[in-house]
Amino acid sequence: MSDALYQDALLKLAKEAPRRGRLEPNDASVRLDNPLCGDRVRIDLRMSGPKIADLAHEVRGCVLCAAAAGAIGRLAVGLDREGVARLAAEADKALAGDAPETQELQAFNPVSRHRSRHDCVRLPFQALKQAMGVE
Amino acid sequence: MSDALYQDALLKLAKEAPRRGRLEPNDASVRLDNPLCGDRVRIDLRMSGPKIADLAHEVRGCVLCAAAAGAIGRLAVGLDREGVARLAAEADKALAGDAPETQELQAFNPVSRHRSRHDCVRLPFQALKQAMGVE
Amino acid sequence: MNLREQFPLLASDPGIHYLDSGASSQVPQAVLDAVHTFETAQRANVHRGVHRLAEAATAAYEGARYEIAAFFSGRRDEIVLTSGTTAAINLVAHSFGDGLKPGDEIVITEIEHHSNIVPWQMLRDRRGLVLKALPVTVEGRIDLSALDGMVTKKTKLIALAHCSNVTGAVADLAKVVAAAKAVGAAVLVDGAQRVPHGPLDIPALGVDFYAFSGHKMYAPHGIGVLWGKRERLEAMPPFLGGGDMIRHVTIEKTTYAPPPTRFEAGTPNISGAIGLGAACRWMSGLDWKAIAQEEMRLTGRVLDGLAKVPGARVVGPLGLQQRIGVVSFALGQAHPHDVAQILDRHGVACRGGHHCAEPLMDRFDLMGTTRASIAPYTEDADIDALLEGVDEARRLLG
Amino acid sequence: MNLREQFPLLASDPGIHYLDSGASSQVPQAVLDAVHTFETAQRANVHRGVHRLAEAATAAYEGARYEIAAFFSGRRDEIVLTSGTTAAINLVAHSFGDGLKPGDEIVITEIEHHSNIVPWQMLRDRRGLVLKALPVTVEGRIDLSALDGMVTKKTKLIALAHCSNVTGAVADLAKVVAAAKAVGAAVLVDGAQRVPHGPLDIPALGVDFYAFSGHKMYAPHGIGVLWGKRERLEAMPPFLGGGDMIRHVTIEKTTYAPPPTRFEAGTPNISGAIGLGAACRWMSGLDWKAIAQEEMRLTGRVLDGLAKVPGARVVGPLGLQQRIGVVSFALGQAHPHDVAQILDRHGVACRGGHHCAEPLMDRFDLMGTTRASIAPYTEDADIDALLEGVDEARRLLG
Ligand SMILES: Cc1ncc(COP(=O)(O)O)c(C=O)c1O
Ligand SMILES: Cc1ncc(COP(=O)(O)O)c(C=O)c1O
Repeated sequence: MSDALYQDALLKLAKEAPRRGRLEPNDASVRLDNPLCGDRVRIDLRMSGPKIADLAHEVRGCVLCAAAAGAIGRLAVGLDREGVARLAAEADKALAGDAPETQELQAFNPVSRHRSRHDCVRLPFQALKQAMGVE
Repeated sequence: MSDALYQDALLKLAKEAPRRGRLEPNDASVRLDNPLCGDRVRIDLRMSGPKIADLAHEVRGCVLCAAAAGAIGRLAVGLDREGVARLAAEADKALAGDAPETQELQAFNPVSRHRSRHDCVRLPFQALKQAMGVE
Repeated sequence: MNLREQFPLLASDPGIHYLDSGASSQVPQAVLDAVHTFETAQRANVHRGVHRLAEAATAAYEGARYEIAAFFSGRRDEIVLTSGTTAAINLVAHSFGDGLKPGDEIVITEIEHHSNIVPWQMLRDRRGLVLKALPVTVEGRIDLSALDGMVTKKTKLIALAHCSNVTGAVADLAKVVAAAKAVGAAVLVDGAQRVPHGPLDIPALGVDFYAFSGHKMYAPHGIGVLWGKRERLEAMPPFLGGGDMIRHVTIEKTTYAPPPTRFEAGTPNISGAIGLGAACRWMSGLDWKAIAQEEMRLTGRVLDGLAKVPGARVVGPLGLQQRIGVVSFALGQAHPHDVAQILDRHGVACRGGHHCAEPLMDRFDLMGTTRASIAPYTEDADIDALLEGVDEARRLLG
Repeated sequence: MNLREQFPLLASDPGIHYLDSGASSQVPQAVLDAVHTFETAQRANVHRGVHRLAEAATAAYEGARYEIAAFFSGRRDEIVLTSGTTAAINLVAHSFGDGLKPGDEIVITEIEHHSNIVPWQMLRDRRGLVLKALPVTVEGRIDLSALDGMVTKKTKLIALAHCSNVTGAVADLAKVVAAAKAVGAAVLVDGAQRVPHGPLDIPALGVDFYAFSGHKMYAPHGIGVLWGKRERLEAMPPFLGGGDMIRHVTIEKTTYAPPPTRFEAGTPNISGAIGLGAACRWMSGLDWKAIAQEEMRLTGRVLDGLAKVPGARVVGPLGLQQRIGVVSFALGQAHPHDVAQILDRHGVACRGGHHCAEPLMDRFDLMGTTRASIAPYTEDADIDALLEGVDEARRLLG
C-alpha cells in the first residue's frame, strides 16, 4: 500500500513550506523543470560568505515536489556547499528506502517504493545544488 | 506430406519441356520475373491469324516454373485467346486443389497445399496471357 | 456482459480498477492465445520461406492483415503494418510530406497528441512549409468554424485526431473532408483513440490516411496500422529501406515493391500483427451497440460524480453526444500525479499529466489533468472506486 | 546440453529439424514467460504513469534495457530500442546521414543484406553522396585489402555486416575501425547475425553504431537495438517525432529529450523489449564456450557432408575459422526453392533464395542459395536429416 505517501508530515511540509516566494535581489537563482511531469522549481539564494543567509522557493508542481522545497526552506539556511551536498544525499537516502538522520526528511521515506515519483522529490534539491555550484 | 510435389509427371514436364528455347523472329515476346524467388520466364510466340502457330519458352527458375512452361510448350500451340484463357484457368484450378480436365495439368495439383509456390506455376501462364493480350 | 473474465490481468484481481485504457488497453485471452500459437507452433520468418513453418507463419501473418482489413472494411493492400500510430504518421510525413513544396501548408489542431504535431513540425522545418493549428473550443472540441479561414488553396494536408485522448471529443470528420476536398488537400486521421470503441468503416470516412495502434485496441504493443487510400499509397515513394520492400537491388540502384510491401521494410512484428488480427476477430464477436450504451452510461456516472466534487473541473464535453468514454479533470490546484497516486491506493489506475498534448494543456492553462478512460470491460465497481478516490484526493490535497 | 527441450516449438515435435535460425530463431520458454507475465500482471503503458501497473510496466521495460545493456557491456543510455535491425540502420541513415554534405562518401560492401544497402542508397539520393561497395572474395568474405583504395578523406561512414547472413564469414572489424579512424569516419556494424551466437562487448569493438534484431536472438519479433556511442547519439537530431522523445512541445516549437529517449518516439514495443531482456538473461546463463564448440562441430559436419555431394558448391568459407554456423550452398542448377521444398519433406527447415542479398548473388552469379543455419539447439539429428534431404534433392533435381 502506498497510503504512507501522503502522511501528515509530508502534507504539512508542502503546505507550510517556510520561505515560499522569491528573493530579490539574490546572489543565485536557479529554475529547473521536469518535462516528464511538468514540475517546475525556482530556488533563490542570498549568501553570507560561503553560507546560505536566506533563501526562497517557488514550486509549480506536485505535493512531493512542494514538500521537498518546503524541507529545503526549513533546513538549508546556514549551510555551505558541503552542508548542501550532505542534505541532498540525505534526501537520496530517504528515496533509497534507508532512514535518513535528518528527521524532516523521513517523510520522504515512503516515496522509495514509487520510482516514478523520485524525481519529484529530487528536483528542488537539484536546483539548490545547482544554485550552490555543488558537483 | 508434400512428397507428391515432385512426382514423376511434374519432373518429366520440367525436364522434357518441349519447345524450350527462343523463337526469332516472333510476333510476340514477353519476359516476366518474380522478384520474390528470382524466377524468370520468357515466352516467344509466332501467330497464324488468331492462333498460336509456334512458341518457345525459356526459364531460369525452379522446377515448378519449368514444368509450367513445359506444359505450355506441350499444350498451347493452336490455341487462340480464349483457349489460352481457358488453359490458364485450368492451371489456377489445379492450384486451388480441384482436378483440372487437362490431364497434363494434374501434375500441379499437389502444389495447392504450398501457397508460397503458387506463383512459380503461375508465372509462365501469366507471360503467355500477356503475350496473347488476354485480360 | 461480463468481459472482465476474458482479461487475465483483470480476472486475477478484483481489486484492480483499470481506467487507463486510453494509454494501453488490457488484452483478452483470445489474443494471447493467437500469439502463443504463433510462438510455439508456427514461429518462423515470413515471406520467401518454403518450409512448413515459414508457410504457416506467412499464412498467419497475411491472414492477420486480412482480418484487420475486413474489420475496417478496407482492402488488404491498403493496410500497411507499422509499429504503431506514431510510426504510421511519421511514414506519411516522409513519404507523402517530402513531396510537398516550400510554402505549402499543413493544418493540424491544438487538440492533437504530440505524435500528430511533432512529425509535421519536423516536416515543416525540412521542407519550408507552413504549419497552422485549428483552435479548440472551451468545450474541448476542435473548432471547425475556423476551417474556412485556415484552409486555403495552399493547404495540402489536414491532420487531426478522430477522438481526443484528453477531452474524449469526437471530431466531425465529414466537415473536415469537405473542406479538404474543396481545395484538393489530403486528410490524415489519427484514430488511436477511436479504434478501441468498435468497428469502423474507414473507407466510408472519405479520408486519405487513417492511423492507429494495436496496444489501445486489445492487441500487443509494437504493432499498428496505416490505412491509406490505394491511389495515395501507390503514388508515394518508400520511407524506410531494407528487406521485403524491394523488387530488385543492385549496389547502384533499387526498384521497389508495390504497396503495402513497399512501406514494410525489414522483418515485421509478426506476433504483433497476429495479435492485432486476433483482436479484430475478438472485437467482431462483441455486441457493440450494447457496449456503446454501457460505456456511455458509465461515462455519465463519471461526469455526474465529478460534478458533485467541489473544485473538480472536467476538461471536455459535459454531455454524452459525440464523445468517447475518456474523461479528463482538474481537481483544484492539485497536481494530477498526486491525484493519480491517491487513486492508486483505491486500486484505480488513471493517468495524470499532460497526456502528450502540451498545446492543449496550454490552451486550458493547466499543468495536466487526471484522466479516466472507459473500456468494454469497465464496470460500476470501477467507477465507484474512482469517485471514492477522487473524494479522498480532494480531502488530502484540497 | 539439451537446450531443445527449453524451446516449446522444438520440444513439441522431434521431427522438426529447424535450420532456419538465421531468418528467425526459435524462442525459449523463459522468454515466453517474461512476456506472459507482462501481459497478464504488469500490462500498462510505460513512463509518465504513477499507478502500480504503470510503475511495474516501466520497471520491467527499463529493466529490460538494463539487461540488454549489461549483456552487451554497454550503458543504458546507449541502447536505443527500435523495431529491428532495419529500423536501427534507417535511424542512423536519417539522424546521422542527413548531416552529411554532397560529395561525402559512404562505404558499404557487396556482402550486405538489403537493409544495409537500401537505406544508404536512399540517403545517397537524398543528399547527393557517393556510395561505394567493398568487393567480396571468392571465399565469400569482405575483401578488406580494398579498404585502402576505397576509404578516403571524404569517407564519413563505413557500414558493414559483422557476420554475413549468406556465407557465414565473420568480418575483421579491427581493420575496418582502423581504416575509419584514420580518416575520421564513423563505423556502423550490422550485427544481426552475430548476436545469436553469444555475448559480445560492443564498446570494445571501437565502432560507433551497432544494430541488431531480437527475433534472431531468441526474443520476439518487432524489437531490436541500435547501440550508439554516447557522443554520437548526443550529436544527432531525432528521427521520428511523437510522444516520449520530446522535452517540451508547443505548436511553434519543440525541444527534444536526451538519448536514448530522443530516438524512441511513441509507445514502444514493451512486451518485445521485455522479451529481449529475458533473452539476454537466458543467454547469460549458458556456457557459450561449449556452445561455440558444438556449433562449429555441427558446421563442420555440414561442410564435410556437402563436400561429398556431387554438384554441391558451398558459397562461403570452407574452413571453420572466422565463421559462424551459417552455411549456404548451390546444388548443381537446382533452384534453391526446390531444394528447400524437398528438405521440408525431411522435416528440415532451410531457407532458399537470395537471402535479401542480391548484390552478393550477382557476385557469385547465382539465382540464390539454400542456407542452413546452426543454433545452440541444433543437434546431430538435424544435420543427419539435412544431409539425407540434400541427397534426395540431388537425385530428384540433379
Ligand atoms: C545480416 C542481416 N542484416 C540485417 C537483417 C535485417 O534484420 P531485420 O529484418 O530483423 O530488420 C538481417 C536479417 O533479416 C540479416 O541477416
Ligand atoms: C490520440 C492519440 N494519438 C496518437 C497516440 C500515439 O500512439 P502510439 O504511442 O501508440 O504511437 C496516442 C496514444 O499514445 C493517442 O492517444
